[in-house]
Amino acid sequence: AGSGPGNAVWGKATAKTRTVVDQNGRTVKLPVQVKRVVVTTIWPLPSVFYMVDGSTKRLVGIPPASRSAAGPSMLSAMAPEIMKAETVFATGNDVNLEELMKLRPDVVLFRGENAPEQEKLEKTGIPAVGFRTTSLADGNSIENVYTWMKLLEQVLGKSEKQSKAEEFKRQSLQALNMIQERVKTIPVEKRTRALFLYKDDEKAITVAGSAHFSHFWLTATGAVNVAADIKGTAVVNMEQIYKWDPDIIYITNFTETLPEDLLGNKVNGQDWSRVKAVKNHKVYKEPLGIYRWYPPSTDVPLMLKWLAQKNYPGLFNDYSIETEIKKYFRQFYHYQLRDSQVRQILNPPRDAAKDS
Amino acid sequence: MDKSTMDHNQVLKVLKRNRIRWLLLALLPVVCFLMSLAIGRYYVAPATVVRILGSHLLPLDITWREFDYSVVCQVRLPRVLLAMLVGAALSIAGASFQGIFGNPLASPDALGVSSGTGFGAALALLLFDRNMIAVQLWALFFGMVAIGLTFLISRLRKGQQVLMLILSGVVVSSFFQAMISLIKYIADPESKLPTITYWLMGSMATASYRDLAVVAGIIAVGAAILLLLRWRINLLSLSEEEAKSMGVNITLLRWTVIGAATLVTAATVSTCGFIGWVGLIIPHAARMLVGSDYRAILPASLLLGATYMLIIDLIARTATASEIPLSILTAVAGAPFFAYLLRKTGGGWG
Amino acid sequence: MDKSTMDHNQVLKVLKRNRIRWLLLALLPVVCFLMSLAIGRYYVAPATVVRILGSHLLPLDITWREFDYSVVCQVRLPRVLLAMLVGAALSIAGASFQGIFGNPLASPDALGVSSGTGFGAALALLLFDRNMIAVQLWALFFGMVAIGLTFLISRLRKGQQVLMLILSGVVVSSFFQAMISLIKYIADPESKLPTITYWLMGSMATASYRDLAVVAGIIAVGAAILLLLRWRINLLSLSEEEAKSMGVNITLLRWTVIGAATLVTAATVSTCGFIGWVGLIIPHAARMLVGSDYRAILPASLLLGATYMLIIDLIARTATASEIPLSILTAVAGAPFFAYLLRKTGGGWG
Amino acid sequence: MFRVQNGVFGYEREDRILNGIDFSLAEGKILTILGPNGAGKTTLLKCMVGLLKWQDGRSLLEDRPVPQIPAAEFWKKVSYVPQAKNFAVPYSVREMVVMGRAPYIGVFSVPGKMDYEIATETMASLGILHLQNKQCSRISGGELQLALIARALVAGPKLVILDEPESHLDFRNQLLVLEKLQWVATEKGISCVINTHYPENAFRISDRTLMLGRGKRYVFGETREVITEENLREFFGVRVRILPFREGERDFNTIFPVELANTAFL
Amino acid sequence: MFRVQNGVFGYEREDRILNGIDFSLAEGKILTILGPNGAGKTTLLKCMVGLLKWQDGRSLLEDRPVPQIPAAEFWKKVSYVPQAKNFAVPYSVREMVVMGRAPYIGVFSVPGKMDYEIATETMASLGILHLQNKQCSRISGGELQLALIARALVAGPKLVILDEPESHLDFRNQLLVLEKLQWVATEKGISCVINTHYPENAFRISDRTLMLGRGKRYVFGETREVITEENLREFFGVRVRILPFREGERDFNTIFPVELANTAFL
Ligand SMILES: Nc1ncnc2c1ncn2[C@@H]1O[C@H](COP(=O)(O)OP(=O)(O)OP(=O)(O)O)[C@@H](O)[C@H]1O
Ligand SMILES: Nc1ncnc2c1ncn2[C@@H]1O[C@H](COP(=O)(O)OP(=O)(O)OP(=O)(O)O)[C@@H](O)[C@H]1O
Ligand SMILES: [Mg+2]
Ligand SMILES: [Mg+2]
Repeated sequence: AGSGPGNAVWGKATAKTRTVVDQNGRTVKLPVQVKRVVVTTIWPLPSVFYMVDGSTKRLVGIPPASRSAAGPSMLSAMAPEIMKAETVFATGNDVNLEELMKLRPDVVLFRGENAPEQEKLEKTGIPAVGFRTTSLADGNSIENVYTWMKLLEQVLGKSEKQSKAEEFKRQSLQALNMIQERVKTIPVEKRTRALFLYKDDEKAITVAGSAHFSHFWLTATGAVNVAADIKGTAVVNMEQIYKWDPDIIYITNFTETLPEDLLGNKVNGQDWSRVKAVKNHKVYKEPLGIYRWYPPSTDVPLMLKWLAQKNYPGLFNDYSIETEIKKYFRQFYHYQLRDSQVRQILNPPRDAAKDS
Repeated sequence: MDKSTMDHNQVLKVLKRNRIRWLLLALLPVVCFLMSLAIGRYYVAPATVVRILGSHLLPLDITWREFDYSVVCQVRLPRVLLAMLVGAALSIAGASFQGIFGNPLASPDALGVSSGTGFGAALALLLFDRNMIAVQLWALFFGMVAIGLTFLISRLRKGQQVLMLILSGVVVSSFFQAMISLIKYIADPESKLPTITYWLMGSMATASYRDLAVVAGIIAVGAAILLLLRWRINLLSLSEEEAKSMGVNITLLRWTVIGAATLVTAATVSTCGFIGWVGLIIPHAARMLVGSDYRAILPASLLLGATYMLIIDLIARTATASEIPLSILTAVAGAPFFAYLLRKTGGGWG
Repeated sequence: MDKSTMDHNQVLKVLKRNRIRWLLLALLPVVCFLMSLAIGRYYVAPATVVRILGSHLLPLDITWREFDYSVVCQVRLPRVLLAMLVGAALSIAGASFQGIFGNPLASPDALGVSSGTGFGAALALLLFDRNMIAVQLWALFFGMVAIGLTFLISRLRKGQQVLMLILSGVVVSSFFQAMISLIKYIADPESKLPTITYWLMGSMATASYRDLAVVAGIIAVGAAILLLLRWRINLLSLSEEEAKSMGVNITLLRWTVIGAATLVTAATVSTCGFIGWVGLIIPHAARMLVGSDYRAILPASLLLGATYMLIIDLIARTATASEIPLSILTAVAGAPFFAYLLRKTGGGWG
Repeated sequence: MFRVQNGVFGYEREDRILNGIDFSLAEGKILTILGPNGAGKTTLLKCMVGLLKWQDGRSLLEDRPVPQIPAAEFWKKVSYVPQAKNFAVPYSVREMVVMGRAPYIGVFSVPGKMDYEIATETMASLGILHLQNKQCSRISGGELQLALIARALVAGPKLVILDEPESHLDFRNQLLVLEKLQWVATEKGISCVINTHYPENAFRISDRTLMLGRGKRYVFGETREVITEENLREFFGVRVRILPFREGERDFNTIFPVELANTAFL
Repeated sequence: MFRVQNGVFGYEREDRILNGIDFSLAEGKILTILGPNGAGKTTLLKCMVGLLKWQDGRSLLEDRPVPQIPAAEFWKKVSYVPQAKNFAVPYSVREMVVMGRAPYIGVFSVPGKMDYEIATETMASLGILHLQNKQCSRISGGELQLALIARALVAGPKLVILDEPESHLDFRNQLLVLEKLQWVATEKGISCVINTHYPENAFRISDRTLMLGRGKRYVFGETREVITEENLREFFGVRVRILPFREGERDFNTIFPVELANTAFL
């Protein structure tokens, strides 16, 4: 019998432990040294892990969807080892316990809302820390990423000095305040009316309404979410789009649709040509940085600045988003982006939503 | 003497009541159709709707806004037509299946057609991007493969033909359902999976004239065949020997009905995914309304199904800002009506 | 004289063949059970498995690693036991439903039990967090509500009882299915929806001793009642009048069977979601193996169902590194076997 | 031991088929019910045993009103053989016959060795033992009729009620069944009620006869007094000849329908 | 017009029920098939019309082998009435009877006015017109039998084949059916084949009789020559008396089974 995790002969495991409280309010005992971490079902977490730890070497297992998201993003460029992390133990929302145990993790990070998974992990005796998603901060991405970072820092045993969470929060709030300051004088009827197109294909137009990340993004940057009546994401019909008639449309990275599809009216059965945003050529694709920018990611301040510029080009012409991106990546990820990489971030390809 | 005159009067009364019933049944879809065109999330004044529709026949001045025209003609009209077609198709297919199997649990999926078609669509969605024509063709193709498999399995052994068919159908149907699960399992959960899931769930939201063009022909042919065979289906409720001794080629007849019903089912599933309840329940409702003669059940199912689907889809697209999935509405809206019929007639199977 | 001795020899031969068949049927699950404990993605030497199991009976030296113990005792054992229980339960419930309805399409969901139970679970998952006991209780409760509704609707009118029951079941079942769709529709797609979807899909992966404790008792009671009634179920295949004239209280008997089968179905669905195919197909397989007497069909379904589910779950957790959803495996693994049986016996319904 | 008092029944309220039926049957006696098609013979049998509910009046078994007797007890004493049907039931003849033992077998129990022995005996006495392993769906109409009679007898009833027991039977089997019924009645004291279309058979074995006509009329009495050329003509609309003859030591009556009496009858 | 040559059939290969059956039937003649239960009467009828396939030998209709005649044509000329069953079919008697017109109605067509008129006429001539709106599941056994016969006649066949047409019928209806058959045969030149358990009926109407026994034996010939006390005793194992008598101008034979002949028969 070796001495690795789980290898100890029964009853002889004497290693010292420490505790953290996870986002489900559970107190979890962890080994003092955490060397092998597995993320099971929470897709953005590996990129946050990179932010916190400066590398993903300690990540021995991640969900397949996290890996396919990493491919076209900057994460794979900054941390090539992420592409080698084990993914076979998980599919969708399911985990093969024995396969997970073969990875001998010191700690498992799972999606807190997934109660059956929690039960399952507890059986194995591996410490499992729950991270909550939308139920955590009401779509406030700043708060969301901040609490994730705080908890991850505890799990990884980071000291106060090594912590980046506070600096992240400070910069995010700074960006937010700057934007709020400038837009607050705009009367409601003059505000840009925006629509987040979550997905779009021939079968369904899916928009993101309130109680989803879109709402935070749009209100934070002074725009009006035309789909605020809708909770979460939902499919709507063309009639409803006509009724909203938005000034600007954002397309997320969860769909392969690009602005030119709408501008060129290329989707069968959907006539976009009469919609104001299309007429004015104001249709944009979400950038893709360390992770997709629509859900909470550690790129939050960048997303805010980018959105503000698109919503009110005249109000926010005092900074260049390209420069901001380079600066931010240097500061937080210690990575020097090439110009071509910046272009790639701002113009993600169609396949970014595809399996890599 | 006394008895026979009473009978005569009675017959007349029944005939009259029947005529009114059929008139109502036939008017319902027409009224609902017109109503549907005038209702939607985007308000177009009914008068404008009439003018827009009329402009195709008469040279009218264009007094409506840009959106008005595309809402009525591009968004609503194809969708409403598709809903009617699909409702009619699934109901008549269901009624035919119940007839030839003599089983109240038989539905358009009885022989694996829907799941085969669904599998084809899911596979095409996985393999190709954004090519809906390919999806429809693959879906139709695998619908046919499924029925072919059922046929082959049911022929593995001579015996009780109907039973062999039902059991083969169950197997083929579950097999393709498993295959669908497999595709969902290997599809990328962020991009492909939601599309496949949504597609299979059943929706008319993106109905276009192209969709209509593909299915209308197929459904018309299939439904026409079934309607023409309406009396022959009655003969299948006799014992096999009796039917044979009336010169009926049972096997041929049964497979003609199955073929037509399959065509019709596959066409609808390939256009708008699985739509449950309609094909199983509307035929029962029709039976309770018009009796157990398939000469009446088939047209009644057709009319009732078209109306039902129309109403459901109307609710789906207007009740809230977002589309309500059809699967939520189908049963909820129809269950009380069905329970009422059940109470009034007791099921109507003999 | 000649004829009767031949008969006698024949009878002996049949009896002998029968005994071997039953022995095989009974040994199968036992063998598969032991095998299942020793196989998994995480390698534990068979000798170690035996020692770990033995340590509960004898005071053995602890020579195995921490993970070995939790793999065998915490991960595999409850899961394997649950799989057997669930397979047995669904199969015997399915066989009973087929018996009392005399319909080869009847399945444990015939009366809306599964969808009611599923709805309860989905609702509980939506309302409460992380309280799996509540989920199970709500699921069971709504399973009972569903059967109660079916009962009430079927009583709306006197008539052909079986038909009324089947139709009521169809309605209640679709109603709760629609309600499940509704819950999925309003569930938060990022946090709740995946959990609900995953839960309903059916899996044994979360099996724990607590789950076992809840369901084992319920299933044992239900299955015992069904087994005891095995001969009475035969009587239900006679016409209603004939059965009555044998002193059978048809209504009571039917509802006892339905009650027991409901209990058993609801218990399994409340623990591991919808698991299709088993309850519909295994009874047919049993029928083809042992004939149409329910005295044989019920125990055969039980044994066959337990074995089948065990093997399926074994494949699900070992074939690839990730769990394969049960819904993918059930049909794929069983279909060829079923087709083979169909070919050999022709269905076996009379 | 069995009697019907003022029995009234109709499938539809307005249209009564049976009206004021009154008769009684002593232990070990045989009652034959005669009547044209659609007169209500089958209906009468079903009302007698409670499968249909009398709208007025009642049946009494051993002086107790039938509805008050618990089903399990009642069906131990009374067996009912419906008109033979086409059988979809996939059971062997033996299993079918043993089902007749149901009233004696506990709800949670299965037929035991004794039940099978009784079944075997009964099948042997009706000469259908060689069919015991055949499927009910694969025997001839007559064979099925015999199996049903065996099923009725295995419960050891006090009263057997049979709907057209000789239909589909050949000469030999008809005789066999009639003789068996007579033996059952005289030797075992079991009362029998049978429906039949053959007055000859009534003559042969029955003590009492109830002749049912369309339009709610009926006569009940000694067989010899009920079955007359007169009555047959009136109830059936057929001119018949009753020809008595002697064979060996026994007297027989053969009844021969000659021709339709008056075509305006219907 | 119809003949069977060397017909051989058994449900299981080894165990033949019919062996070397040979007979023929002329236009407008009636053939009766007699025999004990399980002898194979029903089987013979089914083989004749091709519902079961002869293992050897063949049937000829108007000198053409039956399998070579297209089904649609064959069933216009031949009608088959199976042994009466319990009907689950929820159709009215009128609809049931009109189904008999199926061979004349195009596959994509429904019965027209003429078809209903023929059905009405036929029902009237069998005296069941008053039942036309009743559900088949709600009429008595005898009424159903008449409806089935009506269904067979509406197709205007050249040959009608009936399995026990008089079972479940009362005196009057038996006479009616037999007379109708005789009328159909003599007036319309339609040949008839009937299975029956009543040799009396054979005497009354049939020209030829085929008596089928267990163990592959059979006799075929003039009715008068086949139905003898001797043959009945041998084939049925029952001692019968044939009593001739005269009534008005007509001669009748009544047949009376006296007792079982030898119990070792089975
Ligand atoms: N379930 C039913 N519902 C309505 N009417 C019925 C039902 N069953 C029978 N009848 C009618 O009641 C009358 C009596 O039927 P019943 O079966 O008792 O006649 P029966 O005397 O037994 O005739 P048979 O000698 O032909 O068997 C018939 O006219 C028949 O049409
Ligand atoms: N489908 C079948 N499979 C196997 N054997 C059968 C089948 N049908 C009938 N038999 C057997 O064949 C024999 C002849 O049956 P058939 O029905 O022809 O007799 P039948 O002369 O019509 O008798 P009945 O007078 O009782 O109607 C019987 O012994 C019967 O058990
Ligand atoms: Mg009767
Ligand atoms: Mg026969």
